[in-house]
Amino acid sequence: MNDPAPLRMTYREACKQAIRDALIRDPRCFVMGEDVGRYGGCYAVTKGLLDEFGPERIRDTPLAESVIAGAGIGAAIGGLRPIVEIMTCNFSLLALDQIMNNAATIPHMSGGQFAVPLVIRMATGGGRQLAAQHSHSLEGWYAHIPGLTVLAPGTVEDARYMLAAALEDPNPVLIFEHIVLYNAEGELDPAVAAVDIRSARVRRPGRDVSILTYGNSLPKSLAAAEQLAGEGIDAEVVDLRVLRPLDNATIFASVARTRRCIIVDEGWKSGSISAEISARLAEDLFFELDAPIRRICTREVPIPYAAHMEEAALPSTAQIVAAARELVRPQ
Amino acid sequence: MNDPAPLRMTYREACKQAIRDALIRDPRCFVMGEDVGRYGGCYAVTKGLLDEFGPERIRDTPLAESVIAGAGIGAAIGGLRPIVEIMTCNFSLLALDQIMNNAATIPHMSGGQFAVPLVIRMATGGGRQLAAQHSHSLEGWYAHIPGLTVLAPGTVEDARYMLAAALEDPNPVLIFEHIVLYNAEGELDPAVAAVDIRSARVRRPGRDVSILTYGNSLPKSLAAAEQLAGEGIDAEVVDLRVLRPLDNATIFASVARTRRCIIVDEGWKSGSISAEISARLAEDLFFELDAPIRRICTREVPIPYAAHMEEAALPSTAQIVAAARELVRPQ
Amino acid sequence: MSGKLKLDSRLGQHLLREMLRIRRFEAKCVELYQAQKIRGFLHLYDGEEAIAVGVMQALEARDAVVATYRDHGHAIARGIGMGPIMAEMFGKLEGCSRGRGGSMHLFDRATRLLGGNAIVGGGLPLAVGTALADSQLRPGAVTACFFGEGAAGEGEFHESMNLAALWRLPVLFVCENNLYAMGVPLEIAEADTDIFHKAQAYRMPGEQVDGMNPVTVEVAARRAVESIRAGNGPYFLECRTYRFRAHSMFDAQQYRTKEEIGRWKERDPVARMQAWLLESHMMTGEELAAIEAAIDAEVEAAVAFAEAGTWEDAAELERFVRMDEVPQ
Amino acid sequence: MSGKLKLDSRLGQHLLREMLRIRRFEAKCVELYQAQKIRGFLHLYDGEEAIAVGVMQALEARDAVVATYRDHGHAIARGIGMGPIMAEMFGKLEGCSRGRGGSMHLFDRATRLLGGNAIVGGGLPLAVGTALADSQLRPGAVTACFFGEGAAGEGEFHESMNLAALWRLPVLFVCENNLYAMGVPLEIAEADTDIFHKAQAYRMPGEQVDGMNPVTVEVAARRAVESIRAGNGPYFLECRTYRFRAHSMFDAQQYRTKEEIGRWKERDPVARMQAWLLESHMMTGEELAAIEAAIDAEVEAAVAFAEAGTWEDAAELERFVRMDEVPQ
Ligand SMILES: Cc1ncc(C[n+]2csc(CCOP(=O)(O)OP(=O)(O)O)c2C)c(N)n1
Ligand SMILES: Cc1ncc(C[n+]2csc(CCOP(=O)(O)OP(=O)(O)O)c2C)c(N)n1
Ligand SMILES: [Mg+2]
Ligand SMILES: [Mg+2]
Repeated sequence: MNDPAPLRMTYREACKQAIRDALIRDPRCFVMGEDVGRYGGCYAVTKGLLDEFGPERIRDTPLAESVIAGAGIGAAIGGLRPIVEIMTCNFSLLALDQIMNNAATIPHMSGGQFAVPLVIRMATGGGRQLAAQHSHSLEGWYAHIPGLTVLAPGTVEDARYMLAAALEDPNPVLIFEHIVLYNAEGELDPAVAAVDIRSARVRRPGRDVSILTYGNSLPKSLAAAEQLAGEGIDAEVVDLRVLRPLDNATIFASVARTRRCIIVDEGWKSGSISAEISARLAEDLFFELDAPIRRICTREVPIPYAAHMEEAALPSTAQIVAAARELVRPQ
Repeated sequence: MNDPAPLRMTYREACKQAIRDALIRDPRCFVMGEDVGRYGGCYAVTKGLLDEFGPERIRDTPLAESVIAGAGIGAAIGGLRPIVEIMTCNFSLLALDQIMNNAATIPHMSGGQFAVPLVIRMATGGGRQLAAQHSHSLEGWYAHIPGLTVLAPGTVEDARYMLAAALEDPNPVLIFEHIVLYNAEGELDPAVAAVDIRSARVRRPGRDVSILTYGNSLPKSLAAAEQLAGEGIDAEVVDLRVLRPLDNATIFASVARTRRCIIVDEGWKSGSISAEISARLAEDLFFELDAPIRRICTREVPIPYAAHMEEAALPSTAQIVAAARELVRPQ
Repeated sequence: MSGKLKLDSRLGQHLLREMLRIRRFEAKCVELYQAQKIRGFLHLYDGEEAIAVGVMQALEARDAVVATYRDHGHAIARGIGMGPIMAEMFGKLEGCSRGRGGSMHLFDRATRLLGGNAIVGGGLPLAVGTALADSQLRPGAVTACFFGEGAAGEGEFHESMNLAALWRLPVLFVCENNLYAMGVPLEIAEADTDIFHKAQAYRMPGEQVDGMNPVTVEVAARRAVESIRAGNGPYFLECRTYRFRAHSMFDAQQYRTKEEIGRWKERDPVARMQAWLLESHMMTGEELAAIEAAIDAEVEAAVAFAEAGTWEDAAELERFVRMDEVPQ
Repeated sequence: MSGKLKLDSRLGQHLLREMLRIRRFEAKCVELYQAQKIRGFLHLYDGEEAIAVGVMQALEARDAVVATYRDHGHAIARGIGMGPIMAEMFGKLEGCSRGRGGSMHLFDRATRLLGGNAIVGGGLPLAVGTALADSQLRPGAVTACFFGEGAAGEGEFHESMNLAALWRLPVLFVCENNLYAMGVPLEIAEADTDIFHKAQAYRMPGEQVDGMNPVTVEVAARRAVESIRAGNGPYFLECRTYRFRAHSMFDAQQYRTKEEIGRWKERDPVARMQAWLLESHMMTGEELAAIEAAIDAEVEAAVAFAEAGTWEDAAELERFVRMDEVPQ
């Protein structure tokens, strides 16, 4: 076909289309979670799917995160391909026993007899004034757990195509969708019909400093790069995309080229995914670095409700710009 | 008194004495958990305390980690000083919602109206062939959570005195006792009757390389240092003790002096507390470092049952020695 | 005064006034949400006022209250000023949680309101704990724990019920059964839709009452509290009710019909109480007008208080993440 | 054949043989534990054999089994060879879990043994999930989920019961109520000590049976499985039983009396079945001797198999932490 016009859609719509595709393509696929059906999903991602696919494949569950995750694990072991939705990662703490002690453990502990081809989607992040119990960013924290694949779509394209790749993965996959991105619009290249879930991606090439990031910090980082360009600082923005396993090759290649690195991450700073990346660089790229590694993370507090306080807690474009200046033009 | 002979006891006995002291000193103190009473604790730490203090103060609970932790939080808010025992950190995943969303959050979210002076003790670590669901080391992972104090006693002295300090802390404190250390014996200096829970401690001073560690990796590191001394490498061993908040001052001072650093940690490597420490050094001590930072952590797998496989998964003295040689005498 | 209750004009007007205070306060909140003065989630208690008002009637100052994210009614009925509550929703420093909690997290040490908890079921273990502390430090004090029927699906609900029953702790469990958990109707969420039956599974006394009538609720709550204070352990109240509006602010409500909503609105606790008081001559039109005027003034004053409030200094962001001492 | 069961000498001897296989196998395990061939935790099924044996009688190859850390009996009764089980406890590559799981984590894909799960209550959600998959992919297949009465305290138990009941999933919940959770007697752990009552809270059929009699268990299990296969949803069996030994290997057992243990030992399912078969002439002394000899040989062969087994190459440590494909 002679290339059609690029398709514009929201991140939310992309998530929904991805689910629709999966349900159409694979009869073993079904969606299970709280309010995925009648309500259409707490962030309206699954709206309309109940009417289209019926209650056997769009399953509203009771409020019971542990059995929702656990039943997903059992169903995956039993031969289905569950797409489990835990409304937000804040509630996923109630399912952590199942995720760590069963999903991530059974394949190895059983000597490879059983795989857990399960996908769990959760909303993540702050920025909507939902306060401390609804604003966690736990994706980096989950990336600590061996056996899991952890994805953080930061673009409409990844929101649209990561799910299919996740369903191909024989391992349990967690997909963290950022609540602020749901309304973001983006273009889909009609020439692209799939994405991998192995690699990080350079979203903006640059020479002076590498900004490693993901999720809702990606747009902030790209905005910072634009601003820096005006000041003659050429920043490279790398979208991590896959938080476990991390794509060392792409990360190292970028930092080896720019010799300077800023990591931007919406998790709490101590023990963040940024810490892990920084540690890997300090281990393996030590002699290539010209400057200290900077981490820009969420302040180490429960996210407050008040707008100005929440803003003060989350990573900002201004912080990224300031850090880049400091690294590239040290006084 | 003219200094009496040092007192020898096991880490287990020290934990018990600490609890006895607390119960005697403060009527608001009580112990709550699974099998803390009749059974005497799954690792025999509370043996005999039920007879001595009675069922009101040594409370056997049903198997229900979430309400055990949550009731501890409520009791602390209500004015008591609970010492909650979650048998092992492996089961604490079932209590994570209460720990993160309530204990760590309520003081800040309520604008400082309510504190949660709660202590939660848990056993942690591998080395006893208990397999994947009983061998996690999650203390470093918990150290990610703002609002918590996270302690990892690695000596009999800390096992004996950290609890009292923890009970003085107005914040929720998690104490991780290593299952392999329970039988370890050590001497108590009669001149010491208390320890702080703010600082890391240099357990062995040295000039050539800093080994930062805690818990059951401390004896391994000290053994490595002894061996290295025989080879003319003078290693400094720093016992982190407190995983949150980390004592940057002591850590930085040591590494600034030796200019070389190995971090030994029984957590899974990616996203470990070692990563956080390495990141802090890469941020703030970048120009003082003469060599890449090395992390020796647990291999990223569910811990297997077979002895040789478990041994292969956990940090070893040999690995520490090898890393030190490589850093101090690079080829 | 187990069960018996003298429903005179004083009590009648008081119950109406308290419910109306919540109703008018929340009506104003909707305006202010549209004006973007209030942000985040906003869960209205519209239609359920009789429960908080009725239960609080049975509580004393020494008692504690644990609520959910749908907590305006509980905070107001518990006696926290509308000013600090509204200021909280504005995110102002003068708010009852310093502007850090917002609508879902109203806290007040003075009245022992231990917060709106936004984790479904997350407040129950907490309530068991405060009751445990009270049983030793404040004999006779009760912790009233409010939650929706959706919480009955969570494991934390069952762990809490069992422990409270085993240890005979002074907890009043109040299930606000409004038949829906967001868009999930009770029938598809619970194998047994009579939530109070679950109390039996723990040998806990429990009953189901009309949550649309503050008098019925008060009578049941007094009976329950009396039993708890007498040392008989926890008590379970299932209050059948209905929320008149969306779950939070945005919600197409495709999961229920206009007819169903209409049927329930005929049982509006505020309208019915008001009509009944007028018809039975326990309240004159003048008295009603006076009550409404006073409430409108109170709401306006609350808004003015919130507007006049200040913003917490962002430099204080990390304050209280670690406490320096335990507040006494 | 609902309820009715022809207890002839064939069946009687079979039940005895199966229980005896478990009993003798575990007796050997104790020796080997003392010899440090087996390490870690070792939870014996001694005294509870009638349950696994009785329930497995009602299961078919297509069915799935979820067990706990106390899983030797289930693995043996399910038909996994003693060799791979013993090799697993030795930590050998030839073990049924490659030596990675040990005593607590016996897995076997061929017989759909989905593992001993060492998180109390952790296996129940899993069983709900396999039942959900089976209801679509293997109509008529049942998942038998075994757990101790201690699991009833965990929230996961309740979430699983409710979902299985709501969705009418083919799960046979088998509660092995041996009256103690480690050192915690049932009375101080559950407000209602009749665990099968909890099934009622989810409108799930449930009954309490003598877990010391394999025939009673088999009859009840067949009735339950028949009901489940007929599409009536989950079924709950509470089997009253007793563990004759320590919780794991080390345990002073101060939480119970010698007398109590003695009283229960009089109901030893193995001894009673054996005596009854002999007395009722359904088994001769020669037959018994033959059975015992065969079992002893089987156990010895298993030990030899385990001894002859190899150690997994430590270079394989990370193998299967991420799977390359889904085993078919
Ligand atoms: C553990 C958890 N799961 C899911 C949510 C999202 N959520 C918020 S309110 C709600 C519905 C709760 O219904 P119910 O308990 O009946 O209370 P109601 O809103 O009807 O008053 C849900 C699912 C949550 N906050 N916490
Ligand atoms: C979630 C969790 N909590 C605690 C433990 C520790 N533990 C192992 S077995 C056990 C007792 C379980 O009792 P029960 O369920 O009755 O089974 P039984 O051992 O009597 O067969 C406990 C508390 C655990 N493994 N998992
Ligand atoms: Mg509801
Ligand atoms: Mg038991």
